[in-house]
Amino acid sequence: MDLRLYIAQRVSAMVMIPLVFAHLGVMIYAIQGGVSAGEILSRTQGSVFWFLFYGVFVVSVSVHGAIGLRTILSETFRFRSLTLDAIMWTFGLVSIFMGARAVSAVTWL
Amino acid sequence: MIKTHRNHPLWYAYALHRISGLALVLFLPAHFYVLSLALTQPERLDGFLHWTEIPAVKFAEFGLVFLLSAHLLGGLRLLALELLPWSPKHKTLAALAASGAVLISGTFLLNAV
Amino acid sequence: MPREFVISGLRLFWSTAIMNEGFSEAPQRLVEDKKDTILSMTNETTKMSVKVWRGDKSSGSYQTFEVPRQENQTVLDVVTWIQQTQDPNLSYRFACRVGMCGSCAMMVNGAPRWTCRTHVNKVLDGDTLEVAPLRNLPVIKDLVADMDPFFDKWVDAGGHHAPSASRYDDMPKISSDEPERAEANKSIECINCAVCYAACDTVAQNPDYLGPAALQRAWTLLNDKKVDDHDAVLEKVSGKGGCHNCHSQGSCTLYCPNGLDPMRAIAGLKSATIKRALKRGG
Amino acid sequence: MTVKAHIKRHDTDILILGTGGAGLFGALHALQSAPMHTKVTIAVKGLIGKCGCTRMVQGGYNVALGNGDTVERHFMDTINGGKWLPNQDMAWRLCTEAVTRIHELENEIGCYFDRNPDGTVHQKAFAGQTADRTVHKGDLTGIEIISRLMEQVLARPVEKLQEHRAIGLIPTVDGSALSGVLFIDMRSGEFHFVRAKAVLMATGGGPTMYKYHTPSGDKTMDGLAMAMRLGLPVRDMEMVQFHPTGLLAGDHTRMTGTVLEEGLRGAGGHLVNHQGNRFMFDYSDRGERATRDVVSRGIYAEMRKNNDPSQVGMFISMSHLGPDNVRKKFAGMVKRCEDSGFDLAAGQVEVVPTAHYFMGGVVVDAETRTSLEGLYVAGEDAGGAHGSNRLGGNGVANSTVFGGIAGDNMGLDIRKMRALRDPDETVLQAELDRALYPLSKPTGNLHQLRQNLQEAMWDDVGVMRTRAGLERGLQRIADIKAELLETGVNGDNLGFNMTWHDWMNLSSLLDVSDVICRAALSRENSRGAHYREDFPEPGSLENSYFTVARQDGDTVDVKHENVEFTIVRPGETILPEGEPETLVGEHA
Ligand SMILES: Cc1cc2nc3c(=O)[nH]c(=O)nc-3n(C[C@H](O)[C@H](O)[C@H](O)COP(=O)(O)OP(=O)(O)OC[C@H]3O[C@@H](n4cnc5c(N)ncnc54)[C@H](O)[C@@H]3O)c2cc1C
Ligand code: HEM
Ligand code: SF4
Ligand code: F3S
Ligand code: FES
Repeated sequence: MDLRLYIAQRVSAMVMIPLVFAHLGVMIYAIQGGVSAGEILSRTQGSVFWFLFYGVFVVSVSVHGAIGLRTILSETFRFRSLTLDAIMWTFGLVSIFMGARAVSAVTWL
Repeated sequence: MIKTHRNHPLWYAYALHRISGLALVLFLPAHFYVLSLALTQPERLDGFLHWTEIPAVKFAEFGLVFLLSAHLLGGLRLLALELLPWSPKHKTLAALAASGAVLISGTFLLNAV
Repeated sequence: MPREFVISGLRLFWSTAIMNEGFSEAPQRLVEDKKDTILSMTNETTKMSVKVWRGDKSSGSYQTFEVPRQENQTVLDVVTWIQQTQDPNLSYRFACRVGMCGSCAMMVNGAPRWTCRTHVNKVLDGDTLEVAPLRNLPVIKDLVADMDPFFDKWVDAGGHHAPSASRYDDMPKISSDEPERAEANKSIECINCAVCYAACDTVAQNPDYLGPAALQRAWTLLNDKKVDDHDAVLEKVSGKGGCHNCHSQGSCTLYCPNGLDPMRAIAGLKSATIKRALKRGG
Repeated sequence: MTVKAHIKRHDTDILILGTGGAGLFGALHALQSAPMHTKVTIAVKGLIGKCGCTRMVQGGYNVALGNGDTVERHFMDTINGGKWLPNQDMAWRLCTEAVTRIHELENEIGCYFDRNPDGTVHQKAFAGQTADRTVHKGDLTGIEIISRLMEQVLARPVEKLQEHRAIGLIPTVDGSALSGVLFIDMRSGEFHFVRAKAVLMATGGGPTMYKYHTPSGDKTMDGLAMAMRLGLPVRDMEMVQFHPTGLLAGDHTRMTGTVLEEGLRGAGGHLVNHQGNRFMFDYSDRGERATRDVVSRGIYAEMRKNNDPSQVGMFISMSHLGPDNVRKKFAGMVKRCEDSGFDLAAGQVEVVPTAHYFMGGVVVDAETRTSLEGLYVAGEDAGGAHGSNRLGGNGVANSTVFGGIAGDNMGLDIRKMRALRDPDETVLQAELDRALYPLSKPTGNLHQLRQNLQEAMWDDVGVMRTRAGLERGLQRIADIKAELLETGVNGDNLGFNMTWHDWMNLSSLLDVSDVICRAALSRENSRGAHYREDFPEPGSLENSYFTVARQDGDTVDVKHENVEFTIVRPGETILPEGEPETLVGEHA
């Protein structure tokens, strides 16, 4: 890992700190209440706040997770560097794409 | 006596951080997939949410929450350790913040289960 | 059951958070505690069974020797006794015999140690001792490791002073108490024994990783007022094998026989590189 | 068993043996002064910078840096300390060049020496000095010096032959010049001949033939033994410096003999005998604070008085200074003792005089040149700079100063040396045969032989000497030599075969021990480190002489040469009139 990846991973981690706290809070609240799809959606749909919240979350977690995955594959599973970059990018992009779909599903009107 | 150089807290913290990170990464696509069902097939999402009432699934879910908070706290610890200037005062503050966070979220979690 | 799980998890994080606070001292304390209990152990057995790694680059296995216990006996003495009286073909390396040259490090019961100053009492497990060549380095023969990769990385990490003054200039006035100098002094007494290098799993997993000792040397240069080009120091440790690969495993600090704290030095490099990058960017 | 020995051959321009202060400075300076594209090769018995004694320097580095101290004062201390035997030109060169060298170490090599609060360099006084002169980095000065030098050398384009042991200096056929050096690549056991235009021998002496000794395990006088085989003159061979306080921890541990620092006595540590009584005031007004030679003799004499064989050494006791205080002030020493099971801070540690430094060495001039073209000698291998006694702090100054000078000169001299010189193949073969010899003999207990030598030297050629003892020592050495020639080594695997090297180590030590003994017999007075109980007087200073030994085949011839007082004569000084005798107040 070099400086660029390191910074990207740490910055995305820092961005996620409040997001994860909030996310955990929401989950605990939701689990205690026993949620249905309708309930989730009624809270989130059409909300610019939740759109931005989850949008930023998806981008950060994709960047962060992709770099993290790269590290683990390289160190623990000894992948070579070309494969590594390919997997990192693929994972990151797929994750952003899937995440975007999820966000739009949850927050779009 | 375990014959290894790894037998100390910092190494275990590292291992836990790595395992939790990996688990989260693997879980992420599944999580996104389930949520995007809301767009296409809301009834299947509902079905899924019912499914989560099953104890085994609930336990797995709990595991994820645990891993996420573990990873979060490990990450906080690392960020503090690496990036904060280390006058002893700062270090104490960082440690307090991290352990405060452990307490708060721990309480929440215990309530949740 | 989940509750217990959470509580033990919390304990773990509590303990590491505490380590955060005094992480330069805490691992040392761990070593000290261990020693106290072990030194008080009485010396009842008269023999111990010593498993010694025999082999070369390609293959090898452990061979067991019965070695008499002595009152003041270091692991180096054990190995020496075997070579002098049991098997003249046993190979190992040492020079100073007092912990100054860093030539004699080996894996002792699974952990890297300087052997000339490791008292047998401190590491004996029941009555067995297992001695192997230092980890993470190629083996030359038996207990002798090839230290070249360690020193190649020392050079790659930029680990030497680039002169900014000459022998005809005055010596710079730098008080030993200046904060930067004090910081450099904390890490400067490294004897390049590669114990930390052997302890680190990142070194094991990532062949490019420069490792704790080399990075720590870069940290001392960064804190050295005599060094003109601090950017160059940071540049050297920001590449593929640089400081950003360290995962703060802390084994380096725990095992450094001189009580140095490479983990802390590397953390210092990480934050310094970020600060520099931010300055550049902004 | 016959071993078919093949010799790998290769060439270089400048070849350096050893990586202590002398060898590493030799390499750096050679690179600076030699023409572009000169090939510099450095060969060493261990790993670069990780063997030898420069690393083990604790106290520090003597250099006059003002504040009343002058090069002249440093020079006078060196001459007085050496009891008028030093080669004055060398001593002068040492004192003047040390000033440049310490600046080079700080500014170019990157060392940092301890400072005063105002940022100026901190200096302290070792025993025998008349000014606060010793520059240091805590009590690990050697680690700072050698680590910084090592990394400079590693970063440069130098050919590195690590774990290559020099076993023979090979001259040309006519014997007028050096052709190259024969090595054993210790890792593989192969022979390796390297031709060079200029060779620096910096293998660092090291009197490890004594039962108690401080130098590192790789030092076994190989350099001097090789030089003597070539018939080069060696001087002051009787001059072995003992450090008074070596750790005594038993025969079975390599820790025995290692040094407990001088500062302990300086700070007020007591030496006590097994009855718990202080004894040093019986031997000197200055008690424990007397100079090394005096304290060593005091301890030795006290040891002799004690007939209890289970109780060998004397004790150093620090606890009256307050254990916590001691723990703080001498943290490194306390920890080292603790590692080997002793409590220095609160208890007592058994000590014994231990062979520390070898003043004798190859005869060179102040430019490090020898009588053989192409061979340069610097550091502890070279004789002359210290005369009969080395001041604490002058050792590392000596090796770094003259190593650098050798490098400068080799770089310049090779411009005149157009071609490499061919070796005398018969000498090459003879050296090879010497090394292979033990492989053809039945194996035996080498370790015991080494112990026998160490006992013999300690008993008969040690701290105090007599004619009868020296003659007995000579006989014991000859007997051990004969036994060694009947003791072989298993040569099935020559790769990293330490026992084979132990044989060669012992062989070098025996050759040099023999000459030490002969030189000691020939000096019938007591000067500096050499003390003859049968001739306790120092002899006339005006007619000071030094011993020069020359080996010719199996015979050794020891002659006396008069010291040339080229700078100052006994009874005179070069300090300006009215200068105080000493600038050092008696330390509390
Ligand atoms: C414990 C201790 C403390 C000391 N403290 C001080 C002090 O405070 N102040 C001071 O001024 N002096 C001190 N000295 C003395 C000082 O260390 C030495 O005089 C000086 O360092 C010698 O330097 P050198 O380069 O000549 O030899 P060394 O540094 O000993 O280097 C010799 C080198 O030659 C190599 N070598 C040996 N044989 C061969 C061979 N056959 N082939 C190839 N290579 C070989 C060795 O492996 C080593 O690399 C101390 C010495 C000791 C032992
Ligand atoms: C606030 C939340 C988070 C913080 C503070 C955080 C922090 C960190 C930090 C500091 C690292 C670097 C560890 C190292 O180099 O040793 C890291 C690694 C990693 N993170 Fe996170 N992270 C967070 C959330 C996540 C999430 C949600 C995921 C899941 C996708 C994730 C996956 C990973 C992975 C896979 C690694 C690599 C692990 C390793 O190198 O051992 N992280 N995290
Ligand atoms: S940091 Fe410590 S363990 Fe690592 S090489 Fe230096 S002295 Fe050895
Ligand atoms: S053990 Fe290795 S991972 Fe970092 S903290 Fe030390 S270098
Ligand atoms: S032999 Fe030098 S550190 Fe152990």
